[in-house]
Amino acid sequence: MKTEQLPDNLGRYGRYGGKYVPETVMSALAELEAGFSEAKEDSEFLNLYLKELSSYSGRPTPLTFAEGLTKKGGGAKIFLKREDLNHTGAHKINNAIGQALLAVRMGKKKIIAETGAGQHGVAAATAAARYGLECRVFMGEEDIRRQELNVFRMKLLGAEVVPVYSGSRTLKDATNEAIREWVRTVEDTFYLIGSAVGPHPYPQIVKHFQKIIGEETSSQLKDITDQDPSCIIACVGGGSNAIGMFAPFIDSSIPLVGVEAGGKGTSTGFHAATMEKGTLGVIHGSMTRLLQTENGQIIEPYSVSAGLDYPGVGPEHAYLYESGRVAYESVTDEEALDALQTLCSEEGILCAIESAHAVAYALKAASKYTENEMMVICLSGRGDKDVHTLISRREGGSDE
Amino acid sequence: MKTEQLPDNLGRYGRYGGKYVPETVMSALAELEAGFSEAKEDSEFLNLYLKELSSYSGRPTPLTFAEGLTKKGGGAKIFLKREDLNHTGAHKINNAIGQALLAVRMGKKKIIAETGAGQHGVAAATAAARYGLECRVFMGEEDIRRQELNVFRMKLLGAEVVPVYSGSRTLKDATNEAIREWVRTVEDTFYLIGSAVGPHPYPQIVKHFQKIIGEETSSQLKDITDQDPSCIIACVGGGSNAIGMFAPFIDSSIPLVGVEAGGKGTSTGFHAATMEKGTLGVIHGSMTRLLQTENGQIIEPYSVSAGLDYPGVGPEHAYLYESGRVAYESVTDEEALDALQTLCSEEGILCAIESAHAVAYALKAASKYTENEMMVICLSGRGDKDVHTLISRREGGSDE
Amino acid sequence: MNNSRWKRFSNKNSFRFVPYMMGCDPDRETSIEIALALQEGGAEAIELGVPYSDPLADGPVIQRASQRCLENDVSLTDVLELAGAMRERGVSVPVIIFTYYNLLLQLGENRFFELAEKNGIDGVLVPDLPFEESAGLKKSCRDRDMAFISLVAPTTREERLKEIAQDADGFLYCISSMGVTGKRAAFAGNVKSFLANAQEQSRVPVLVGFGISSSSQAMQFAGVSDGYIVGSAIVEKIEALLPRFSQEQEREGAIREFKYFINQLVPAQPEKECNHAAENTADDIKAVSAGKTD
Amino acid sequence: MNNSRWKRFSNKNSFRFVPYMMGCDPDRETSIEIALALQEGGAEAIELGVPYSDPLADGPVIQRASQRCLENDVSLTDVLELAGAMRERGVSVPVIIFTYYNLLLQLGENRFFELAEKNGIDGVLVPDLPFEESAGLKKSCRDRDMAFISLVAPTTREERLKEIAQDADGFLYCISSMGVTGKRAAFAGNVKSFLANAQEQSRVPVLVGFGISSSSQAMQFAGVSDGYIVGSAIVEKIEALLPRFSQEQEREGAIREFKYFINQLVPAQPEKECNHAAENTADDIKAVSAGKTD
Ligand SMILES: Cc1ncc(COP(=O)(O)O)c(C=O)c1O
Ligand SMILES: Cc1ncc(COP(=O)(O)O)c(C=O)c1O
Repeated sequence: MKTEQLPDNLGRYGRYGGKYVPETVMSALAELEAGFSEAKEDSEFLNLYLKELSSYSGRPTPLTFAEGLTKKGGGAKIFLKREDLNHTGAHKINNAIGQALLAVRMGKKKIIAETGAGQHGVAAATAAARYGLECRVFMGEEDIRRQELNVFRMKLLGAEVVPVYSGSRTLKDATNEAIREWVRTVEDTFYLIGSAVGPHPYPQIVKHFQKIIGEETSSQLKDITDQDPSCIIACVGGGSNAIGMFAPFIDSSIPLVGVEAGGKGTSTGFHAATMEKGTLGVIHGSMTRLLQTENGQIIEPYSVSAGLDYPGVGPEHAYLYESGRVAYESVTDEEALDALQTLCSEEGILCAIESAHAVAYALKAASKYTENEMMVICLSGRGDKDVHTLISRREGGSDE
Repeated sequence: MKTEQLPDNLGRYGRYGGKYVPETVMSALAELEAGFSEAKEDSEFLNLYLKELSSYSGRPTPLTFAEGLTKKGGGAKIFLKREDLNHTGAHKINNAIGQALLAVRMGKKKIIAETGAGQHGVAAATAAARYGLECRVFMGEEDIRRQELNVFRMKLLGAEVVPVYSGSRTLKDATNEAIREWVRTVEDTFYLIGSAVGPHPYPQIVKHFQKIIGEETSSQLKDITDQDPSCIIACVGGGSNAIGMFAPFIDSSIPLVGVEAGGKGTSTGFHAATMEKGTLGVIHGSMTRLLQTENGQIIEPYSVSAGLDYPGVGPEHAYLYESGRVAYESVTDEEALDALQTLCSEEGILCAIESAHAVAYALKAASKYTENEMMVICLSGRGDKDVHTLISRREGGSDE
Repeated sequence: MNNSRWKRFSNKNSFRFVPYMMGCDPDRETSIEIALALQEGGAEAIELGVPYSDPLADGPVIQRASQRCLENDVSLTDVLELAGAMRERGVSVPVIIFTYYNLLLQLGENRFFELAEKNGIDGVLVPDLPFEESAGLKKSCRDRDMAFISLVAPTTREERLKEIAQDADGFLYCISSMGVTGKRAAFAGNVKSFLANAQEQSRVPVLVGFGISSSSQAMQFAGVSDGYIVGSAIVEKIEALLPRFSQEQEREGAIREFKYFINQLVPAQPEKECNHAAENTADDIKAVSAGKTD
Repeated sequence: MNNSRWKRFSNKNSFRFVPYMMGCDPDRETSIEIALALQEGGAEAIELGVPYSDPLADGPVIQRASQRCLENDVSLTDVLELAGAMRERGVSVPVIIFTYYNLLLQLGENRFFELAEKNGIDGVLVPDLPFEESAGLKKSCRDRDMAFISLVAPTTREERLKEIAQDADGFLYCISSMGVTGKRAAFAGNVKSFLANAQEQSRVPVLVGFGISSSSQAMQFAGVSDGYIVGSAIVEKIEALLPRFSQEQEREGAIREFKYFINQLVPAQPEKECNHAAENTADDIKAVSAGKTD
């Protein structure tokens, strides 16, 4: 089955996906499915979405040839798809704009969202401000403490930041709480999820609004050469930038690589390598691969990058992993931070630590290719948000 | 005389401009003049500059219709020229890329730059990293203390940050020190100045590399309507974003407004309103208007926004002020911060406090126009860098 | 369904009281005493919760109970075995395992049912397994004479409600209002018509749950449902009694207080109902020891 | 030029020593004593600096002196008046006001020259006013028999050097090396050929300055120039002596130490040069009091 035709009626990608949610949200999911199906076919909606991406968020983002990085890699020519140049600094806004416009189209006046480090929270609050929606962002109390700046930004954008005290008080729990809140307010509230995760149709919706990354890349590559790239690389947290980047290439034979957070090493307990170390399970309404104990309790993952620090992964990725279509690799904290430094001093681009995982993999793999070959990295976001982390790491501190 | 034909041979805009520098740098200025004249006529150089702006920095930046802001303004339709979406977050990179490429073309291997809050320092370090130049950034010791994050970023980009202990240890002194250093190293070093200030030919060079802002705006406006905008607004520190925005419009009759930092009010001693409160004088090698004592000692200006906190102004602005072609207005800290908040919650755009000055003026003036008229604001930069300031202000703290 | 405990449950005419308790909260022995107290207090069935790291459908009270149990590493297996121990000690009403799907998935369906049968489980409720995803599990339950408990909500659309209600086993769990578990002051605006509708469609008793914390609240629904479920109120009471449960000399008093609390939750019922439950204890224990339900 | 002090300066055959001092550093009275000590020590002319907030051409030592004076609100007017007081107290060598252009601009050219003439100023040096910008000021100087001191640097191109040198008044200031004022160990590689070239082109004595801090350093240039300027080394010495200048009982010793320091800076010169300078004192004072230079 061509991936194009996935998910099936039940929202499944092979055995992954589906809707593992309380009955209370099933009607909302049905409404969302209907709303999305309609919107998807509505050219006016599509044009509005595209117009906002270009006239508000600055798309298309460039495809930058990285000469210095290429030299360092010592092989393939390296290109960077510059999602860091989006308004608010990451690919997250593509999806936030898309879903917020969908919310408006569906007549909703309020949105809720979950956030970890605050990136998606800021993107959601931004879209809400732009389109006049009321916005509440659920955020783990622990994360609120660590991400003071983003909390302030969300408030400045007019959003309410709701502290989450349950569980480990981080992203996973913020997501639980957002879903719980959605259950409560389902009638007038749109849940704007931040990655290609969650119950059907969310993974499909997020992919739909992120596939612009890959589509632009594809046409930008064609402007440069007829030749296919030898490898397309993206980091994978929940998997939204990766699925967006991969989307138009999945049915080709171009090698695709998703890069997960190897943290302190996948043989330690401290990583977020869902593919390598995860097992089949249900999280946030979806059947996928996840990090869990033998008993099925979900494990809090670890990564220096807050955006990859997620115990699950979008169900379509689990499917692409199982089918072998996409290779999933992991990169440690150290490798990612080194790559960030290299990209910064070679190209003058300070990328997000998340994105640096993809760069690190590319630097390791580049020499396997000749200089006539091309690698494309999805540079999912900028690193301004990470400077504090980088400083405290350099000062020999730990992760906050 | 059409402004197009300015500056004259001596680098003068009327009585402003010129070269008030030690004899030691005169040969370097002559070399720079020659190098720039050549480069300006070299279409290969122009294409490289334009290619880097588009494929590296993400130009063209959009012209965003601000519906929410327009409603708040209650008059003219407000459009935002989104320089905040540039790589590194402000218009500064246009100039840094241009000058760095010029340095390369002139065979220089090293650049130096001055910086206040660090914005131009980061832009210069970025361009230096991208084009393989060695980079040293002069920064007041006081500013280094206040702008820890940007200092770290410059270092990450491979630049050396040189603390300046002279004078008030801020931007003005960093500029002095950069010029002093340039005198020392003039033979192999390119001084990459950060605003439309300094001795001739710098104001002309900076304008040349910033006029892309206005040129894009002009063609983007034409895509929307045949009608001329009723007002074009930009904030003025040294004046680079403003001169870049105004450039293609100066010889038209479209009203242009430069907005200076009124700080705590131009009747207090705490402001940076060079036009209203400054007098004829020489600063950083150029005859212009500046804030000084009766005796001619330069006064440290004040503004909540570090980028407008400059005692002088580019000489062409002084000329445009005197000739009456451009109106210069000032906006207080409070008004700017309120405008920042309004833009943020209405449009989901967190702009730099510098840019918020232009927004504040627009909000005040909008109701003088009808809804069939248009105002265009140059949104010179994003406000991520300012979140700390905003937080401490909100907490009732003072300016750092 | 041939399960005699469900037959008895379904043949009642009373307004059924079904309490929820978290298995092993605060510990195995206390849980058994709590279960016995519930039964004695009039419970017609018991929902036995399993602690989970990510209880999506639960409010703060049950989340805290989960957390407490997880600190003691309580697993699904532990709770299933607790059910067996409850049976041995005299719990004779239907016992429903209330577990999130991931726990069941990790244990494996086969192993789950093996343990469930061995420990006298009568029903399975998986709050995050909606109708679409539950056909397989429901069949496995039926094969073993267990009830797969289905839920419907005030937002469940007509067609779907009909489908779910008509295919329900044990009882139909009607969610009183939107949101997660937890006490509340008000219910969904359409709750009564929703319940009436469910009653019309359902082959099995219709119970209302989520947020009920007093007998007077429950009695509002007496005309349009066949019983009610109380969860958070009970778990919260247990939480309040924790310090006393943990002290030997206080335990008995705490259990007494708990029983008094349960009495308040249950509207006056004919005396014989309680006796009837007690009568069956001996048989049930036999059945459980034999590793199968009757 | 009819200015007799410049005539005397230019008619010398000695290797001229021209010191720089910051006016009113640390105060007016001490500055006068310093000026007299310099003259006594062999100064053929004195450069009198004016404190400025943004001294672009100066290194740290002179920057600090500027800052010190600014704390006392020393203005260009103050320094001009200081020059007059120096004259009254016996300074008879040419005195050159060394001021950044902005100070002069604010005071106004007219007022500046009025005060300059009244206070016996013989020359004006504006470090940030290159040849292109200085035609007007030079003319104003010439109209008043004052020298506008021009500078050339090792990087000044041939053509330009010629133009500047041939149009120079008083002396031609040749910058020894790139950079700002301040002591240095090494000079520009081409410094000697540069000086020789300047000597060839210049109508007036060619002096070398920037970074010279000892007589032996100065003597390197004896063959290719007509004198040397010492700035930062002197200002730094004054800075070191500040604590002693400020204590009544220490002042005299401090002045003595300063004189000793100056002696070290000056290569041995024929005795009579000094006497000659002293001889003229009376005339000079008269001239100054009359409000014009001779
Ligand atoms: C810059 C950036 N890249 C990547 C991610 C990971 O998310 P996803 O895998 O959904 O792209 C995040 C999440 O916050 C992010 O901020
Ligand atoms: C965002 C932004 N806008 C405006 C300015 C003011 O500079 P200019 O007047 O040269 O545009 C600065 C200077 O740092 C800046 O960072």
